[in-house]
Amino acid sequence: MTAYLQFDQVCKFFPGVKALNGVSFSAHAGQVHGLLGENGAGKSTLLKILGGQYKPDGGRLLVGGTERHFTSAKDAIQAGVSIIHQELQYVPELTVAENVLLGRMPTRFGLLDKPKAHRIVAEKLAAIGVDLSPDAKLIDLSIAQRQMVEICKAIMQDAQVIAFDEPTSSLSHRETEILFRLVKELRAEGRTLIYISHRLEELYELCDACTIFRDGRKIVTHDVMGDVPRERLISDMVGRELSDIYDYRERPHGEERLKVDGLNGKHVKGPQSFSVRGGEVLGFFGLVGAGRSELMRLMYNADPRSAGTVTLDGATVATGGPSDAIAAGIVLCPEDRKEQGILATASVAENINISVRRNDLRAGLFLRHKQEAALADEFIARLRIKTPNRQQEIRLLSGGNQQKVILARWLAEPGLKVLILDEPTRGIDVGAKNDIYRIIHEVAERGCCVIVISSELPEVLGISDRVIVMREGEICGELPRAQATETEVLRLALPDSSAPAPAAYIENPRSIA
Amino acid sequence: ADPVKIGFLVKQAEEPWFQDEWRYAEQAAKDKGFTLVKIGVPNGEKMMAAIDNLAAQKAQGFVICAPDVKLGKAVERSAKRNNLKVISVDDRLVDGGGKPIESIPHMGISGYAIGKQVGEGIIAEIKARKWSMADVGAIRVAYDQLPTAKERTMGAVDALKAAGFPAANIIDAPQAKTDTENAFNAANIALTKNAKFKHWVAFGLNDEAVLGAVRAAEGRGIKADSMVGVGIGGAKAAENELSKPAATGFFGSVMISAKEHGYQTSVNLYNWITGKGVPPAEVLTKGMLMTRANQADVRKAMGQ
Amino acid sequence: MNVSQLNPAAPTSRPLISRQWLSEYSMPLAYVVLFAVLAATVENFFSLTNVVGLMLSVAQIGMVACTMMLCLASRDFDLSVGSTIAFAGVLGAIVMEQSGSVTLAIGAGLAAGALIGACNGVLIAYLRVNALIATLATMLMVRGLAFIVSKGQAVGINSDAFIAFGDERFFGMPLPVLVCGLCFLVFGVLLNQTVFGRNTLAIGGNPEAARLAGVRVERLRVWIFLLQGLVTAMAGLILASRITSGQPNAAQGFELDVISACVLGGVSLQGGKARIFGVLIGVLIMGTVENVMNLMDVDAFYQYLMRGVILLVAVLLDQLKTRGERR
Amino acid sequence: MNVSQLNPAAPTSRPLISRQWLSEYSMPLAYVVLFAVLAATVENFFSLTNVVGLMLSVAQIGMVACTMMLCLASRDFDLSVGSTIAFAGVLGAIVMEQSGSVTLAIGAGLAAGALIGACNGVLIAYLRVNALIATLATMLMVRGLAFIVSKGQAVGINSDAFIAFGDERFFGMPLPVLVCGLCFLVFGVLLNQTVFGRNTLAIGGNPEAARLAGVRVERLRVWIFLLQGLVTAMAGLILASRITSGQPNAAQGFELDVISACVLGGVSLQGGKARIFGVLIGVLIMGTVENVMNLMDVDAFYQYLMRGVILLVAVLLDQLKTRGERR
Ligand SMILES: Nc1ncnc2c1ncn2[C@@H]1O[C@H](COP(=O)(O)OP(=O)(O)OP(=O)(O)O)[C@@H](O)[C@H]1O
Ligand SMILES: Nc1ncnc2c1ncn2[C@@H]1O[C@H](COP(=O)(O)OP(=O)(O)OP(=O)(O)O)[C@@H](O)[C@H]1O
Ligand SMILES: O[C@@H]1[C@@H](O)[C@@H](O)CO[C@H]1O
Ligand SMILES: [Mg+2]
Ligand SMILES: [Mg+2]
Repeated sequence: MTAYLQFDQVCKFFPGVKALNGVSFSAHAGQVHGLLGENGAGKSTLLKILGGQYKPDGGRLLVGGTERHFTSAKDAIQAGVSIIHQELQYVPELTVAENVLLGRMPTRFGLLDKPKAHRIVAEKLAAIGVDLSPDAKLIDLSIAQRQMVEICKAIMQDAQVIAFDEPTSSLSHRETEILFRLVKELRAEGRTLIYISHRLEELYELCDACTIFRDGRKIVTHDVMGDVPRERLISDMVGRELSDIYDYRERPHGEERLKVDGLNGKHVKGPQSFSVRGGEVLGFFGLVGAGRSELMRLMYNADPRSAGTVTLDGATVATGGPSDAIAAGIVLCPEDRKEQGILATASVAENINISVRRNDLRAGLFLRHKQEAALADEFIARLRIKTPNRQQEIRLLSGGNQQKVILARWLAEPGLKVLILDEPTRGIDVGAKNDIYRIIHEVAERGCCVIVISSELPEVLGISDRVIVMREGEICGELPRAQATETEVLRLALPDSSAPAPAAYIENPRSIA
Repeated sequence: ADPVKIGFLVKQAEEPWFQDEWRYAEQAAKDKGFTLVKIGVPNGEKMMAAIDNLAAQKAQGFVICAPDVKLGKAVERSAKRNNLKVISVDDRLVDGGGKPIESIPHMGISGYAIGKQVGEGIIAEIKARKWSMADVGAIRVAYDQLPTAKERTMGAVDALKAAGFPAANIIDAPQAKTDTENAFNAANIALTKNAKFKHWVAFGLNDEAVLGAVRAAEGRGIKADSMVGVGIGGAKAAENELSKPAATGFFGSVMISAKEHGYQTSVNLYNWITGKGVPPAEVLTKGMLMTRANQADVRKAMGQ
Repeated sequence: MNVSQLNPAAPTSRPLISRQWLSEYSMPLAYVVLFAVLAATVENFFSLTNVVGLMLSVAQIGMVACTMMLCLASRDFDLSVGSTIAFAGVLGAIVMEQSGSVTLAIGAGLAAGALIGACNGVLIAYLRVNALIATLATMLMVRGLAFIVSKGQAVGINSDAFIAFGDERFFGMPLPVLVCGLCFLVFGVLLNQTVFGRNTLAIGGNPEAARLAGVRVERLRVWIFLLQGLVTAMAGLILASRITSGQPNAAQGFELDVISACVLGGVSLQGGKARIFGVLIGVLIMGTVENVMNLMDVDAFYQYLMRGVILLVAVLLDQLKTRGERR
Repeated sequence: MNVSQLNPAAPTSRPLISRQWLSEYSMPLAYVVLFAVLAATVENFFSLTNVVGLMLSVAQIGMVACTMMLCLASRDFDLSVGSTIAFAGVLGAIVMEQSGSVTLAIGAGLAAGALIGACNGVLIAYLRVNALIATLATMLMVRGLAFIVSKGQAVGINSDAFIAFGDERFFGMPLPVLVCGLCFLVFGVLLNQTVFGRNTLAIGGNPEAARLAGVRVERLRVWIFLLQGLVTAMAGLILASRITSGQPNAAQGFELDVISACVLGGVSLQGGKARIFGVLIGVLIMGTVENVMNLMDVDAFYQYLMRGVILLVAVLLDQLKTRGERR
């Protein structure tokens, strides 16, 4: 095999950050080359250089043996390079077909050939096994579906080099399987594939070789992925040893603190009830669109509810809006950081402090700048958020580091009683995951209720005291930690689980409430 | 025959002057028993739409003060197409070459002549106060993008020059918009630049402009005894000023008769439509200088 | 997980379709109802002369609204259209009077408009000046130029050939109305049926995504502004011929009228959303309100009030409709 | 990788500081340089009377720019300020003349302003009407009201106490300038030192995120508009007292001046960004340009051209500065 894609001493500097500092490696045709590294290690930056979005400050890029100097994304596309970016890049008001064919719409006599566009996109979607109408607008799709559209878009460019930047971070089981099958097909066709992920299992399953980054530098390239022990990968990546990343510890559970009773609203099928005890970590699992986020949003007053009450320590939580929930001590870290989380042009410190400011970081009307700064610095250190300083605009941080900032916002909340985390570790590196799990356990040990929604089954199983499974908009089962095995949970979550599960495992959620 | 309906189109409905004209036209409508349709036409486009609109309402003619005198040809053409009779008021309509349009009878003022009257009034007061012309600065609050504004102020300038006022003492203060605040700011700068003058006079396109200059002068301690501002119009803004208990630098205003313009043009048009007589081709009304001293008399003489 | 969950745009159930249909056609429908009511109640409203007059009165706004729609759809903004109308008219008139050639006059006007538009485009797309400030600056400069070349005076037009341009009628329809109709046709096709239109919506919806997909964002934005300048200049020339003179202070405040018509028609200022049909309705609403108020001899001061109220009512109705669609 | 990168919260390295410093202070610096050059070259520019006159000429714009900054920072827009100035002035003058009480007059004007602002806020925040259309509608309605209550005529003010309000000087500074200064102080503190200011920026940056973080977005937006109405009314009353009459057609086009001053000062129309210092500079630039052109006797028609050019140059300079930060 020859190196089809070659990076040679590539550098990229931003004010205060050396995002890439002399990185060299090569990837071969017919190979899936994994990239690993902590959040902010420079992986996405490398792909942006490959995609013509950034100009490197030094070094060379060779595609198919020729040196390339891309000045725009168009150049890269024309050279047969296509990228699936970490931050999804779609046009919300356009349809699936229009997004997939953006920049390359078929025409007839100078006019758009809509039937043809519809046809070829429908065919492609069907071929890769995605059940989506080409006429749906992106704004009406779930994140996972949008992600699949992005993947379809990249694949339809028929590029020789295809790079995936954390494609599975918002996919659940089923789509992930589709993606894996696709990647393997593309490899068989002899294309050069780059694959970034923080999920080591995926890398082991897919990649033939891998390169590890840390702090903008290449640490090592393993030409044969299969031989490398997991521990070695992790320590190369994060620079320290990690044994059990979930770090689960038994702890006593207190009284029932949070009670959700008959909650109903849009996208939820019928009234839903459950409760959480102090010190308990409750995991929510389900497939994409199972209704977990919607249920939590109802509880948080983020969406109007049609029925139901939420009671915390015996007191009913007011329903005026998220501010009422927060006032009662319930906080929710949303799943979509770009749309619902970050204030893009505000600083890291402001992003951390925004909600805390309500009562903690103020003296009467005024802000307490010193405390704000101290709190921000504390969390930057605790979560190892990589940023030149707390004044950096959050949009300039790497994806995973943005996620950490948003998490810090909620973890810093002082009157915390119920912590709801919706896909908290999306796009976060192994080391940081470990940090976050530790914090989750700390919060629980303080006697708070913690609810974690995750589409990563091992994560749910690894940290939860109890798991609730949702399916098609309703709670369909519940398993205590001891019984929550991968097969049991999946069996509940998948639509065709016709055989009733053993009664001991599944209690009727409504009877718990 | 159909009941008589006539339109009265004015370029700036918000201006008190035109409100007065409309009021007197209404009076005529009541006296003679015809219907009056009042439409503001701030620009050429709106004017064309308004004329079409009148035709749709089956009016037989209209009186117009067009947003620009060079719209004459357009007025003439669309009136003819819609079979409407036209009389122009205030500003005489001209064709593309600048010649008055003969087919449209006119009643109005000559901006230049009114301006001249302003200048003459100022000169008379300078002489009455026995100021030496060399010590007097004159502020022309200018808004030259409006042709009639330019004519008026140039009329005043010519009158001053004719009386031997030193041309170098006339200072332009261009206002960005035609309101008092902009006149204030413009005049303020003119005053700053020419601190050397002992006395000041001011004129502009209307009362509001002169008011701005007077206020700016007051801000520098130049009060009634060393300021002579003469406006044009004589409506509410001037009345407010002239009836203040103490005299201000706003010496007077050349009053023009909205009554004659509003009432007489409407009646003339009505007569023309009903075949009772063809209006005179051109009537130029005169302005009168109204000051604190003769306020009541002038108002009476002007019929207001 | 069932199909309908994975596939939100799959054959949806009945109520959704009618909802979509409603949301698509509610504005035109509302306008038809409004028109019918007015025809029945307002004297002289429903007559050929009045309806033609109404259309004539919005012909200029309509033309420019077509390109403004593209401009807004691509998340831009253009305040300079009023000045461009004035300048193109003045320039056309001057060239007309000097050269005596209608072709030359129209050519000069159009060229000036295209140039102004292209300048806006370059400033905004390549030099990344904020669109509001950039077009405010050109608005001032172009207005200044209009005054300077005309020495502040209206420039009369005597050529009958030129005047015919704004006066001619075919089958009872004045040329400006026909031209305006043509604009709606052309730009409707451009928006909905061409790559140009899709890309415009794409750069409005998410410029970064468009760029990454290989759309030449900067070039496209310049083209949009250039078209806008061109069409605006045409509107200016037509206006000049209708009013038989080039007026340097014509069309002041025109930009806000055009933008309101577009927004009324459902074009989003956040970019990415535009419907040519909506814009047509927006333009017609604006014209109808004005027309009816004049027919009913509403006092000038109350006209301000009414226009405000009607603008509000129109968007509130539109708002109520989309309310249900929000989460 | 050096220490500053590994330890992100550590004191940053030199070049970054100076770049940030530059980007923070380049506008004021540029203005100081401009001022110095003008003082040296333009006769009469650098005199106490002229500088005071300059400040007086921008006092109203300055006051309203303070609240407009908040409005833009929260991703809103307000076109109704010009009309509110006129209405508050007219109303104040009428109440003054009728009741003879200055307190009552000022109270009425301020209350009207607050009400107008609150209406805008409710329309925009709760009824979700597009801010451009909502405030365009109130702009028309309020202007109409100003004409209606005054019957289109200027309302004279004779009360010396009221007039003193716009005329009084302390230490040589006219009251309007002092009030304007106070506004900059108060709103500067509000923006940078209070929860109110931070939340304003937050809803401008991402309204949904702010809501989920517990900001009462709707209420806050209403408050911002209410404040805007209040301050605008105050500007209107001050204007009325300066020109000793309430004029219903005052301050036309004022809204664009105010918004330009803000944008010139680096306030983003996309929301989430505002600097009070920048706004001050923006206001001063606008006033200085006008002042100098008049001092230098620039022809009225060329003034348009110059104003456009200077606006462009100012933002282009600002642009060049941030250029380096891109990519
Ligand atoms: N435009 C930019 N301006 C300033 N700094 C930037 C910019 N883009 C990236 N960086 C910085 O460069 C570094 C590398 O970022 P990059 O996005 O490549 O990380 P990553 O390896 O993809 O991380 P993650 O796993 O979190 O996605 C980070 O410290 C980031 O903050
Ligand atoms: N804005 C919306 N418009 C239409 N349907 C929506 C919207 N938001 C959510 N839904 C639908 O509501 C259902 C529940 O979605 P929800 O996001 O709660 O699922 P989830 O279990 O959190 O899965 P995910 O992993 O996608 O977050 C899905 O069918 C989804 O398509
Ligand atoms: O515009 C002016 C108006 O103000 C009044 O003075 C009469 O003449 C008109 O030309
Ligand atoms: Mg990344
Ligand atoms: Mg979810």
